[in-house]
Amino acid sequence: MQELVTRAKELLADGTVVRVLGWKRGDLSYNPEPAYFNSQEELEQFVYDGFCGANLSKYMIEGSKKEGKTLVFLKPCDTYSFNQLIKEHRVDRDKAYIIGVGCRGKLDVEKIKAQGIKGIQNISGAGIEEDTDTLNIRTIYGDKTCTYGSAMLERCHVCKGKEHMIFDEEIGESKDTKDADRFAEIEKIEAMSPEEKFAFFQKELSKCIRCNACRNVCPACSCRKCVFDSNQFDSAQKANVDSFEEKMFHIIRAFHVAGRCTDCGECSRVCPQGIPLHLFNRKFIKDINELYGEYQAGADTESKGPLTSFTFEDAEPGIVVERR
Amino acid sequence: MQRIGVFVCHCGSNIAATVDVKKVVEMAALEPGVVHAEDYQYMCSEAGQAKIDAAIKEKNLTGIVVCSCSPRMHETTFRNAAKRAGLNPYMVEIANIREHCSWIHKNMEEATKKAVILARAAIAKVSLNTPLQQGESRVTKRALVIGGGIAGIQTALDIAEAGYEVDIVEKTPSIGGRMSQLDKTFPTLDCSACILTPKMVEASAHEKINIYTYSEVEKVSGFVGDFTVDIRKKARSVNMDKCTGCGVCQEKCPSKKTPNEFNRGLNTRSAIYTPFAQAIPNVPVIDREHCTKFKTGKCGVCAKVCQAGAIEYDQQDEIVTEKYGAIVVATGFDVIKLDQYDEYAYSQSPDVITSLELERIMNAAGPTKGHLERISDHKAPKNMVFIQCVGSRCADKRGKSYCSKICCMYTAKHAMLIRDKYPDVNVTVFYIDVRTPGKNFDEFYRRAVEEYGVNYIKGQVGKVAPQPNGQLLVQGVDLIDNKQILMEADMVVLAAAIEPNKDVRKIATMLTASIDTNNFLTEAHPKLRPVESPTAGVFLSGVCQGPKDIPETVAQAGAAAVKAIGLLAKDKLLTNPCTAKSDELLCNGCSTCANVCPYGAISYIDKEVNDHGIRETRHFAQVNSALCQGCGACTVACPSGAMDLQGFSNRQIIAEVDAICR
Amino acid sequence: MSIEKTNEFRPKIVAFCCNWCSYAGADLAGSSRLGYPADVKIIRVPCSCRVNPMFILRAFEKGADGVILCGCHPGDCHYTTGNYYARRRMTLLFSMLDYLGVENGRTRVEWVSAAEGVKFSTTMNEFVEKIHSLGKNVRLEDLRCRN
Amino acid sequence: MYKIAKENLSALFQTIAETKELYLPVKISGQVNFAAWDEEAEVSLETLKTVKSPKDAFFPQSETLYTCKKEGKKITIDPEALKEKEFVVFGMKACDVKGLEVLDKVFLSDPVDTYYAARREHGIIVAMACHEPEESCFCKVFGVDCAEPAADVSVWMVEGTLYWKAGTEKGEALTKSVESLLSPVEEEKKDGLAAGISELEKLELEKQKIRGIVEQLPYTQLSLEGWGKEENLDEKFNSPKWEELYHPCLACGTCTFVCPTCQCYDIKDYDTGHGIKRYRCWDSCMYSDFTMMAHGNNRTSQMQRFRQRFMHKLMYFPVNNDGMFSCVGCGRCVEKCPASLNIVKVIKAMGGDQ
Repeated sequence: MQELVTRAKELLADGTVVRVLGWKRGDLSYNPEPAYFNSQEELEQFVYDGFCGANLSKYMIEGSKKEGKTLVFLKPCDTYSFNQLIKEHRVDRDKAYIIGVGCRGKLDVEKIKAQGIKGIQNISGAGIEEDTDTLNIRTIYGDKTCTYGSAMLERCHVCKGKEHMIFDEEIGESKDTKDADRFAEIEKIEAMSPEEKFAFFQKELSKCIRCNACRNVCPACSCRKCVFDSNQFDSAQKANVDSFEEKMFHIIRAFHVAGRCTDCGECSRVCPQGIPLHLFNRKFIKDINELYGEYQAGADTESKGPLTSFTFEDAEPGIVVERR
Repeated sequence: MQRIGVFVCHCGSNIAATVDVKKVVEMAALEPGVVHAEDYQYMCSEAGQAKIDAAIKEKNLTGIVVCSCSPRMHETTFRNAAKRAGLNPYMVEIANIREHCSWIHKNMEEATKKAVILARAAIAKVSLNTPLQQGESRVTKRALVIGGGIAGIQTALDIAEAGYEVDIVEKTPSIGGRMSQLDKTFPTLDCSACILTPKMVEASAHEKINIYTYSEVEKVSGFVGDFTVDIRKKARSVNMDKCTGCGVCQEKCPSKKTPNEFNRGLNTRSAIYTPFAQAIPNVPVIDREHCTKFKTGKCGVCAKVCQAGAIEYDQQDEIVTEKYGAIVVATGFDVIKLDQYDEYAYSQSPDVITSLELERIMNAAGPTKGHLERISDHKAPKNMVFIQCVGSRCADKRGKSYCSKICCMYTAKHAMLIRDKYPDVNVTVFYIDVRTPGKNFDEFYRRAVEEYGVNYIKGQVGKVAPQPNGQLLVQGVDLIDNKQILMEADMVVLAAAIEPNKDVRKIATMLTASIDTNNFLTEAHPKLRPVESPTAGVFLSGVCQGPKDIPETVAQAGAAAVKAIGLLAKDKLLTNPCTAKSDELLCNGCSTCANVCPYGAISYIDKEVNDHGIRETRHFAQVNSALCQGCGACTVACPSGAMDLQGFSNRQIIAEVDAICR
Repeated sequence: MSIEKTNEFRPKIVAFCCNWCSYAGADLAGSSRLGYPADVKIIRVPCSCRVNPMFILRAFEKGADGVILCGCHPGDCHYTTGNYYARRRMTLLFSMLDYLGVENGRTRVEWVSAAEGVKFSTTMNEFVEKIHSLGKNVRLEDLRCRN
Repeated sequence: MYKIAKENLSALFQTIAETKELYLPVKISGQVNFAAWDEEAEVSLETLKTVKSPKDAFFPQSETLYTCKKEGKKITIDPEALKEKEFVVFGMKACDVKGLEVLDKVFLSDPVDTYYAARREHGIIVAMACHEPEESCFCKVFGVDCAEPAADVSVWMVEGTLYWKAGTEKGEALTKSVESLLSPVEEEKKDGLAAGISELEKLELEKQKIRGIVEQLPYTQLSLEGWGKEENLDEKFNSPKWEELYHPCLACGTCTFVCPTCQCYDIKDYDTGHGIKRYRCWDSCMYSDFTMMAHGNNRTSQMQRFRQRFMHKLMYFPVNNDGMFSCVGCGRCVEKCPASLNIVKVIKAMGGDQ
């Protein structure tokens, strides 16, 4: 981590960049926040550890509007989002100096708490350089431990890989954290009966409070004004009055990012109600891969997206029934 | 709030017999915004339109709904009526309560209920309509005719005669088309070449006509009045300006094994060739696929013998880009492939031929110099059998469901000509029906039967079996006498179905012209606009639209020319205002819409905007309304709804959905 | 032949038809007097690619029991490519609805040319039959719209 | 004071639910929120904090106000009936109860919000002590004692026994209705207890233990110095710190929707096809269309919206309500903010370095 700070200071000092976009130490051991650093002194607050899950790509939409270049730290999975934003002219490549940072999986404090660990005072073992598989947690109710893997975000278990898709320089090593099949959950649901599927999603979506965190954190959701906030479709709704609305919201949101979603997993990470929102996006990704050929949004900045292209031989919509 | 008038048409009894028109009026009057509702016998009549006019003026209507027939029928009528009354024509919506309601439902109560809902949907939509203004676009005073057969030639001549430039693009080395392959024509039996050749000469000599032979349309962009077309001039390998048409090269060409397309493969031609003697232009083409020089690099005889030095082996394909105001499609037809018809032994026996092949055999310039003889052994036939409807009126997938229209007549012609020239040949025709509507057609057919003794048998042939002795055993059935027929024939002639030229699908796609399941181009209206394609500025000439004989083709060619002339005569065109429009405050410039636009109508600009007090320079989409055709692909690609389609806006469609579902 | 059902359930069915092919096909069905149940109501759109998934969900929200989209046959789009985009969009949308446990069969895409009046009528009859077999849409409706 | 064994709680819930609606923390798809009880409900009283606060029971996320029906050109209006049936909210925490006091200030002061008032009137709160406070809690800063929740009924769970103490008339009545399931706690009886202390003493020890834990919590010493005083209003409002603080904010509504005191709502119409349903639903000052008016919006940047939320909680509200902050230190926003921003970070940043 110190290497990142040193390098950031250098780049600030030599005028390559005028500010740094990174993560700032939180007031608890697990709550760092995305932050801009404008000076070498401010960088003393910089942190990069297992809890820096936030994808900084979307912040670069605003960052691109600022005067001068911004140094931004991107994890391998974040770089896909950045590429996709370049493709959609939402960020300015020339305004960004990208340091691709290493990653050994990001942590989810909810997963630690779900193991019955309460009153956390300190967590050690979450540092990026620490080569340990155990998190030692000091709590008001005694010392606890859990494995690093058991506290990892869902997305890290299906990690896309250690490569940065775009960067000016790379610092730090990444670890292979993939230990699950990305589509296993989807397949499980696909195999359910319609009644089971409906019940499953009804239950999950009943928790939705329409806080829009999933949308607002999503790098693909970069509309100036979301359809659900405007009167373009007469669809503006602020809260769930009827269960239909969450369905409408989540189906359309997933549809709007279909072919553009890089599967960065931010939506699931931020949902205050723990709704596995990736199940929507990944369903589209799976369908796209199966029907129109493997496609990874954000792997490049040029290719045509699956919903803005076609082939003459594409499957008919009836395939949905036929392949069941 | 809009002030909406609703006008419900009885359409005589077409609507009123199944829809309670008064009830529709009564229910429509309860809808929000409706300040006037009435019914009338024929809304499209002058009196009906006068009612609309009066109501608009008296009640200050801001929008009207006409509950009547399909908008495809009378939307323009009612828009014009509204316009005359001072209402923007795009403040009119049609509820289709005839084709979509009264004509398909029998129960009055149900039909009335549905008509009310359809009216409601139209009212809900019109409440959100906004006045739209048509734009103007220019007209390039030049026409393109695709296909150089009789249809294309006639169209081009007529357009040129009216004083407009015309380009003909013909795929083969010469204009002339199918008609040039015919020997005689029915019902007058005059020689095809004798009547066609002067037309070809006239076209080639006309100062307003420019002919691109051995060329194909490569790309079409633009829209009515302003098409841009790329034409690929395939490398001819012969300099058109230098060649004198002496023909020595063809004589000396050592490679003479290529099947002669013009003679339907019944004989062969040289690798450098003109398809037929009267070809225009009379300049040969090197068929590079079969030319020894191109295949092996050795030879070069033609270049050596050419006095004019016209042979140019290094010629390349050339792309010519030209602008046109109107495009006429005259791509013609071909006969279907018969490889699916093994029962007629077409591929087993050379003596089973198609009528078009017989046409070449009968022609003095054909493979047999006009002598009627078997291809297998050059013997004169004694017994000939003609089989009708091979692949036409066919129920299964091998053939075509339609009647090819010309076969009955040309078969009568063939039979008559053979009996006339070779009275000792017995001619039998197997037919399903003999169809002879047309001036002097039935008389012609009766002469074949009565004067020339052609043996017509109503019935189908089940099998043609080549015999070891070279004869063809024909097994058929006589439906009138209800008996099996077994006869030997020396030659069997199949009246194969005709189908649109294979390339028409590609061309239709380029032109965005619609095409039916049989690959015939669709006309804008089957009765009232038979020579126009639904795509504005594209006209249809000849068999590409449906089976036709020569006089019909020529008539339609003239009609298509008139339509094209009518278009070219205008200086400006009014454009469809139902185009996409981007909301500059909502658009985030992501370019997804531009990626799906088939017309390249979307571009991006950087401009300062004032978004509720926030002033900033933004990158957003702009639609060129002259290029936009209003498909709406962009509106769905746009997640925020910044891109919307005027006349079919998101909120309008949603209002219709709501009205239907409530 | 229109289907005469004796039971009470009359489905609400929205049919989006493209102006150039399917709407004309529906007109042809009409002028050929090829009937289909009155439950089907047609909305005219310029092209199948104009149909936003939101329209379809909106229809279900407001109580539709089935939604069908008809457009030109692939390759015959008046706008050249519109139906190809529509095909991908609808395939993904329908797949998602299936995934969420909405009975598949409530949504359908059919390509109907201007000449296919028979096909239009047959398709609508089949579709209405299918919706009858599925019954009322309860999984996607907004309960507030019930009355 | 009464008690009931933990294993008999479902019988208690069953009995309450026979006559009243009963809301309590229920786990659905892994998350615990207040929900109506039924026999299948996975009740989770151990959960310290439900994701959403229980304020929905009194101020639902959305509620219909009235319905207009249209027939022809005739319109009828049916107001939504006010709450008439008693209901019990079981397992609220001291901070949640305090949150209701904040809402009362808003909805019960003139003009009274009848929908809210009816719910308050018919709602019976059974509040539970927080036996294991967590690091995100800072209720003590706002004067809340989570060991001694004051409500219609207060309950404690000690070693498998739920202790029950009615605090109001409503609480007494509820107690009466379930008396058959409860057994009285005899004050001096020490028999059978290992430590030789009475159950009441034991309860006191438990409370002391809780208070001891609270003292160790990282946020307990948070200083509110300078907040809630009108004289500092301009200084706080104009502080340059806001510009630095707001950056990570995603402009989502998580903090406002999990908050027990956020009370802003929007009123909207829903077109049912036969008329409209006018409903109100929670709104969030974090949203760009919050308080949108015809001319536009009076807060145009996210910084302004962000500032609004905290200025409201820590300045405008206490200035207008005798010093009562509209934050109760429940810490839900601390746990749930997707960008790890929260009111504590704001208080710290704006209050100097205490």
